[in-house]
Amino acid sequence: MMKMVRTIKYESDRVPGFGKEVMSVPGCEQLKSCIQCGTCSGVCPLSVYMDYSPRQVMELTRSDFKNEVLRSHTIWLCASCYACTVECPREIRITDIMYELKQRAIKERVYPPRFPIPVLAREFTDMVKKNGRITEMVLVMKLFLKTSWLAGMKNWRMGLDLMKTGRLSLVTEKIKARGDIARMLDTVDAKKEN
Amino acid sequence: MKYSYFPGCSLKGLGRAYEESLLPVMKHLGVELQELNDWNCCGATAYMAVDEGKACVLAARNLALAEQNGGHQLLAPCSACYMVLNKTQHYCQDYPQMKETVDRALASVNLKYSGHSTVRHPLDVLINDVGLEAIRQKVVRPLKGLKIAPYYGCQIVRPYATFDDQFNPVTMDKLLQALGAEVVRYPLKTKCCGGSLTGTLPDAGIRMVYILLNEARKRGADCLATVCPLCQFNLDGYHAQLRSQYGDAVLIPTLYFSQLMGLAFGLPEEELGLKRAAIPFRWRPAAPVAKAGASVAVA
Amino acid sequence: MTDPSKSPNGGWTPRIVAFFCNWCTYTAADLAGVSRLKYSSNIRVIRLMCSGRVDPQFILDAFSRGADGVLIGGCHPNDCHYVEGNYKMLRRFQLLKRMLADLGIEEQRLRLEWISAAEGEKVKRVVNEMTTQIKALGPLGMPEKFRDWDQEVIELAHHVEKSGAAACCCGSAAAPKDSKAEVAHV
Amino acid sequence: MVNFKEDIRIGFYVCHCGHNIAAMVDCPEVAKYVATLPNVVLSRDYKYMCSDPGQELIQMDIREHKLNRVVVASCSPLLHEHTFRSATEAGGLNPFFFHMVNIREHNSWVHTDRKEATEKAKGLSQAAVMRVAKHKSLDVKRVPVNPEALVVGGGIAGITAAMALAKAGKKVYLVEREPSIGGHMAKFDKTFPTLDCAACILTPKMSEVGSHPNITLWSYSEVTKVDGYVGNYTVQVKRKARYIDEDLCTGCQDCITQCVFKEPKFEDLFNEGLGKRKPVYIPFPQATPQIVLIDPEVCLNFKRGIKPGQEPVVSDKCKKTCVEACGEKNAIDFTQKDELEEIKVGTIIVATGFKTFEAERLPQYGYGIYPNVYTALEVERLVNASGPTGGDVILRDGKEPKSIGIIHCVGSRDKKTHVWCSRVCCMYSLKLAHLLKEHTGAEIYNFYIDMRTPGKGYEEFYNQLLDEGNHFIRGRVGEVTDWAVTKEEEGKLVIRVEDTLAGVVRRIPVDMVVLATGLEPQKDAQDVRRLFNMSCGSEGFFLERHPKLAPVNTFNDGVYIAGCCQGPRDIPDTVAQAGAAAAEALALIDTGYVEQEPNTAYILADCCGCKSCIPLCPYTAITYDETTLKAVINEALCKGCGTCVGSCPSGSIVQNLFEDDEIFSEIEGVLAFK
Amino acid sequence: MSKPKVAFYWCASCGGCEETVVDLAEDILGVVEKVDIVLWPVAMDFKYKDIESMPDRSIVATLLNGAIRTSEQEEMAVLLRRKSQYLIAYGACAHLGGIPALANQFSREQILKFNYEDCPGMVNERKTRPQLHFEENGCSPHLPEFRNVVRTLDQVVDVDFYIPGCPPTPNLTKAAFDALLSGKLPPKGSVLAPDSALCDECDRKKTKPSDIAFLEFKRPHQALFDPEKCFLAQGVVCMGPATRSGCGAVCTSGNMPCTGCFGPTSRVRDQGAKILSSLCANIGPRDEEGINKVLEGIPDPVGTFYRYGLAKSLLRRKVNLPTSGNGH
Repeated sequence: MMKMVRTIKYESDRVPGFGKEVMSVPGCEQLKSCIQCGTCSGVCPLSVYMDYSPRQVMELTRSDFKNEVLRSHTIWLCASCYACTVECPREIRITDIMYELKQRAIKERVYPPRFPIPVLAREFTDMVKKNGRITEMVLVMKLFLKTSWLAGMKNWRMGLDLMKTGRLSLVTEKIKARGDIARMLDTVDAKKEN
Repeated sequence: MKYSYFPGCSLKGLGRAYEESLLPVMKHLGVELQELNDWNCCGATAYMAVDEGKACVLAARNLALAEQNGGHQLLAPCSACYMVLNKTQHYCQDYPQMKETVDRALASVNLKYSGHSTVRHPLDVLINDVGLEAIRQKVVRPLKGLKIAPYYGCQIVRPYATFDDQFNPVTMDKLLQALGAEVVRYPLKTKCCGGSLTGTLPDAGIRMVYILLNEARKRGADCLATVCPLCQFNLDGYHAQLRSQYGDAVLIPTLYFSQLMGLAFGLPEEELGLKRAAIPFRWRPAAPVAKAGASVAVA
Repeated sequence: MTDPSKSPNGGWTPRIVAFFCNWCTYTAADLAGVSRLKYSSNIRVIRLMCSGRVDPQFILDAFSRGADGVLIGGCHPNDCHYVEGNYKMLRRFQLLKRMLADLGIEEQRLRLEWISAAEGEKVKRVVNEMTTQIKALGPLGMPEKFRDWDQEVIELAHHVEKSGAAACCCGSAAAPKDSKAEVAHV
Repeated sequence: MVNFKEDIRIGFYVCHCGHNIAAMVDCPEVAKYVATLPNVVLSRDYKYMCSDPGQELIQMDIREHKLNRVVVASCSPLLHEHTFRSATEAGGLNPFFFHMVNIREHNSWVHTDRKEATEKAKGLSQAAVMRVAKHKSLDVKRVPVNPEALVVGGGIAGITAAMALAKAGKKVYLVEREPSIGGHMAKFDKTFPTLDCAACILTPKMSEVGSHPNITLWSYSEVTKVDGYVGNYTVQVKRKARYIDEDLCTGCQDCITQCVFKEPKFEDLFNEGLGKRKPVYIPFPQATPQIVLIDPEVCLNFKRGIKPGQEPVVSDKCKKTCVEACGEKNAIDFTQKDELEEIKVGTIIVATGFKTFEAERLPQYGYGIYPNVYTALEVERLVNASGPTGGDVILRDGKEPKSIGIIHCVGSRDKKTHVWCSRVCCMYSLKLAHLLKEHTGAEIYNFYIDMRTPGKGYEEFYNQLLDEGNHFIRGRVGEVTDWAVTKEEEGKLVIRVEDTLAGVVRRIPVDMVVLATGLEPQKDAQDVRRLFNMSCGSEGFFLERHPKLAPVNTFNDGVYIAGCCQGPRDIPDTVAQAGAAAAEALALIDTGYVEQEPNTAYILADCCGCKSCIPLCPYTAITYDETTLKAVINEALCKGCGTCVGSCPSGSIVQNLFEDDEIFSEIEGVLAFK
Repeated sequence: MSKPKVAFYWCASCGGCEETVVDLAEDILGVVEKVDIVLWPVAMDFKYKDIESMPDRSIVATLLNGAIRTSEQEEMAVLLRRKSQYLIAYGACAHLGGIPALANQFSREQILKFNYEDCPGMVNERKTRPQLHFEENGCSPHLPEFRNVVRTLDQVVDVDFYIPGCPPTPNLTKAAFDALLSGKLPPKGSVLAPDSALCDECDRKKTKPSDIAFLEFKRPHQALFDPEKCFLAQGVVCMGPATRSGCGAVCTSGNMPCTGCFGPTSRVRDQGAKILSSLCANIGPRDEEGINKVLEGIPDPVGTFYRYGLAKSLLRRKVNLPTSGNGH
């Protein structure tokens, strides 16, 4: 059966001001000058899997289609390789715009439950705030615990490799000035609330 | 030559072979690395995704510590750290509001970042400060006959590095050639390795790993040389998944350039973390050739 | 006449006198106009044929008459329409800015820029930058300073007048009518 | 000296310039304010001061109100100062009793706050009113114009301009750097959209130039020095050694046939390096002049390893079969040296053309890495019947392509290379697509950002290409590589691109890639600009005096520009512009004289003779008079920069139009009002 | 008929100008014969009230030397202005501010602090400063106030003529007297000296090359000078080209460069700016580094170019000093 989805866009689908808001963020200003040439998609190694191409995400953002953009896979697929950013003929920092969109999606919690990327990001930040550093194996374990046990199990072979090569360490790395890290990060939060 | 050294979390974890090989190689070249006291996570890609401001603040603490140390040159071997530290410098320069956020956060812990420090990658230091000639002189076991695909990955040259070309970097090519190795033409040298996607969206990540390895093999490479702990992990660690997804494990080893340097310099093998790789690297250079006037370190 | 140091929209705003050479910088400012670039309105351009014509007296005179900043625009090195008038200005500028610093005028108040006829953008950037910098420095206010310095003499003139003597002649410092202060001495 | 007791009566006019000024400046308010200033007897605002009624208004007021000074606040003096000076003069005053205020380019167009802009206009106007009171009566000097002209550059622009002047009976020097005229056009196969054979339409013009009695054609020559001023330029031209006596060579080319090199083996630059030539050669069959030349870098008769810039040294190693072949004509002269010639001309047309973007700068497109990636200019030679392959499209690896990708905008519309659109690439890409299809029958993909076909018959040509079955993919190519993901990609060049119209990313394997490289300024454009005292735009093309109203004029009077040295354009536009430049030059020549701005300097009797000013004058106009022991300025040599005036330690030099007191008044004026 | 009354007065001055009057030598007798000197503090005793009691404009000419720094000097200037038909600024200090005006680079507080506290050799443990009023033994004397700014005479009162120089030369003084006595006076405000610059009467002019390009500047103590050759040609800053002539080139004949005491010509508004412009324009190097290297030879441009003229310069004073107020 064909699933019928409305694809035409009405004005009511737009969230006016969204594009302007994104373009006012440091690093995202150049989006204004996009000429939709598609170079970003052309060089993006992950465009293989994307629902919207990076170019489309740029235009949808500029045209205030907030929901479409924040719900797209594209922003999560971006691996931050910066190929688009350095090749864009308008010097649009596409990777940084992707970051901005990811941040907004996380803030508004518009991503599938147990979706690993935001979970990883959150675990990562929590660990940094707590310890000042990252212990990769602990982070990976937590990620699997919070997303999918099964996926974790599938990687048993790799775990074995790591153990054999002495890279599997579950001793948490911590810095001395942990209080400093927390204080600095809180300062940033306090500023935002003002 | 003296630098502040910022290992980053990976070099203490999955990428410890990088540190294990880099330190003796740098020492052998007379480069003094002083590890930054009580450094913290650079902020990295994951943090950037959540909060750019905080990521910059985290990075800036390390930059401030480096300045406090009096060392204005900060060596960051991990590509992600290198990029984030550089990005923070750029953002603080370009965006007053970011500088203000950073200054305020640092002030809360009595630190100050003036913006004078520079972030350097080991490749940059090796090529521009140490020089290829000095490196060539240290080579006692040339990597003759070894075909290497030089793989730079993304964040070392993009978007901030100025020491090499963004599309066609050549510093590692030259370095490997200086070691006596044969460098194969590898057009994927700056393609993404999949980054953290190998863990989070394996289908997407593994495909990229497969293309990279497969193409290196097609071009006759004996191994890949890399500059980044995450790249090394991705290219080395997923042979099981590769086999299940593509029916082809592509068992081609991936080494840090520093490990290859150590081999060529004749440093003791056990110091180079060669055993840390999942796909073993079995090739060894011929026995050392005594050079007039050069002392030979025999493993 | 309105107070020249007040902007028409209230509050102090810098006044920048600019000496632009006819061939490069003045033309660049024309180009900025034709391109409809927008920049702050604090600048008043005086056209000269060459930056080599900029007599340091003009700069001092502008400051003394109330300019908060002086901008000199000439052709890029080697591009002077008159071969090397711009170098002559550069040499004067090097000593003049040092002398002005000795006289308490901040370096940012005097600026020399090479702006070619094609660099309308640069006119915009330099004017805006300079306006921001001078805003941060605050007014130089030489006319007010002269008035302030001469307050002593004005008071004296006032005092002498008040003491019943015949009207005295007064020099360059004319007494403002509202001067009420009085000093008793001698 | 001006008589300060004279009753000064200033008329002030502020122009609305339609809405251009009036929208941002309250013109009546400015007029009202200026009316209150000393010496102002009349103050008006008017819609268009530069219009006839506006100018008549000034003339009428001068007579009726006995004005003796006029100030107009309107646009830039560089645009209309002359207009209003003439109006002032027509009203019976000396034209220099006029001063102009720029409240459009420097005010209404660049500011956003109407109140601030109005106040600024008042301040600038006050300055002008105070300044004009100090103005003096001055005389304009007339200088005759040398009727001979110089055209620099022998491409289609230079050829057209030189012919136009020559046909009008003027003597023209045409100087071309290369051994033959013809420029880029001579390399083209066909021209769009009519597909005329480029050689067929250009060659007759070239020979016409070569044989016209009014044209002195100096090929293989470069202008090295330009002195003087409008109407009277002295130009030094370096005539590079060809090692052939131009007067004796008949163009028989026997020397080429008889050269000791039996086969051509040196890079043939005319064919973009795709073909080979001998050390003695003629650039291409239709070259004008039909004179061979010898390349001392490779000719056996010269010593090897001579550094660039050094004089070639004859080695006498060669058998000199060429000399033998030349026989009694005796045209070959290995001892020839570069020669400098000096000519005097009144006007100069600069038509030095362009350079194509270096495709190596974008390694992601693989030029120089993959042999089957070509630039468009290479393809022009490749499809040309007299090109290196005789018109067969044979790739560098010897194959014939079955599929071809043409990438547009290479080095154009890109902030990292050139931001501008090169204007001709879309059309020449269509032309090459057509020619390649015609020659090979291959599948042809055009990758474009926007298809730009504004021109007579251009859009129709695009339609024709669509009908021919060419593929058009809207998307800028990300990369060209040789690594394969699928089987059909093996051994091919793979183009990765988003088809932005379909919204999908594609990998397209092709045999040949053509890069539509953009146009950029010549490498030495900055040197040429300095030579002729012109300006360059930020992108490096020569700057026209006004983009609309003076597109072929430069800021240096008497020097005009034509063709792609001013910006990318196609052949029809180039030819039209060259005609315009020639017309401007003709107008100047036929006027017979130029008027000189009387802004020269003179020295007062109070000069102490300190000689400080003497070394400052770049034109050596100032000398020391040994009898009076004072400095004197030769007015004829003075160009009016005023550097000596600004430097005279005792204030004893005066510059007309820019007297100290005039400028001090202006400073006082601009600061008297916010 | 009584002889015309003439007064001499001194303000902030070294006394050198008074000396010049004496330097008129036998000519002074001629002057004294023709005029009645009613006031001359350096030579004769007098009281303020003597002058105050004179009718207004009863003095034909007052030659006032010295700059104006104290309230007393100001009052005397005002008083003498009222009593005189012609007030003549006599000498560089009255004309341009002179050496005392170099103090315009410092605040009143800096000057008082240095002189009464920090100056080497100063013993003043209680850091006493001069007071305007004080009581002692039942008396309450008043002292003149030390002003913030050093002024030229014409910055305080209207001046009719200027006789330039530090000090003015006897022949200029005599010429001025002759003009006064004969009534052949130039327009008001004139400087009673020629209006061309010093080179006009300097013998060294002929040795100046016309293609000077300074590669270094030397200060007078750094070299032995050729007694014939133009100082500028020897790389020494000579203010001659920017300084009014009339002195007879006494300094340059004495093998010292001109320091500019006669002030600028009538066509120049700021002597320092003009000499700066001229010297700098003729510097050899074109790059910033090279230019600055040459300029190292002029370590103190203000003291060099405004040795006499700071008060009369366009800026008059270091601009960021504390401004008004009598306190501090």
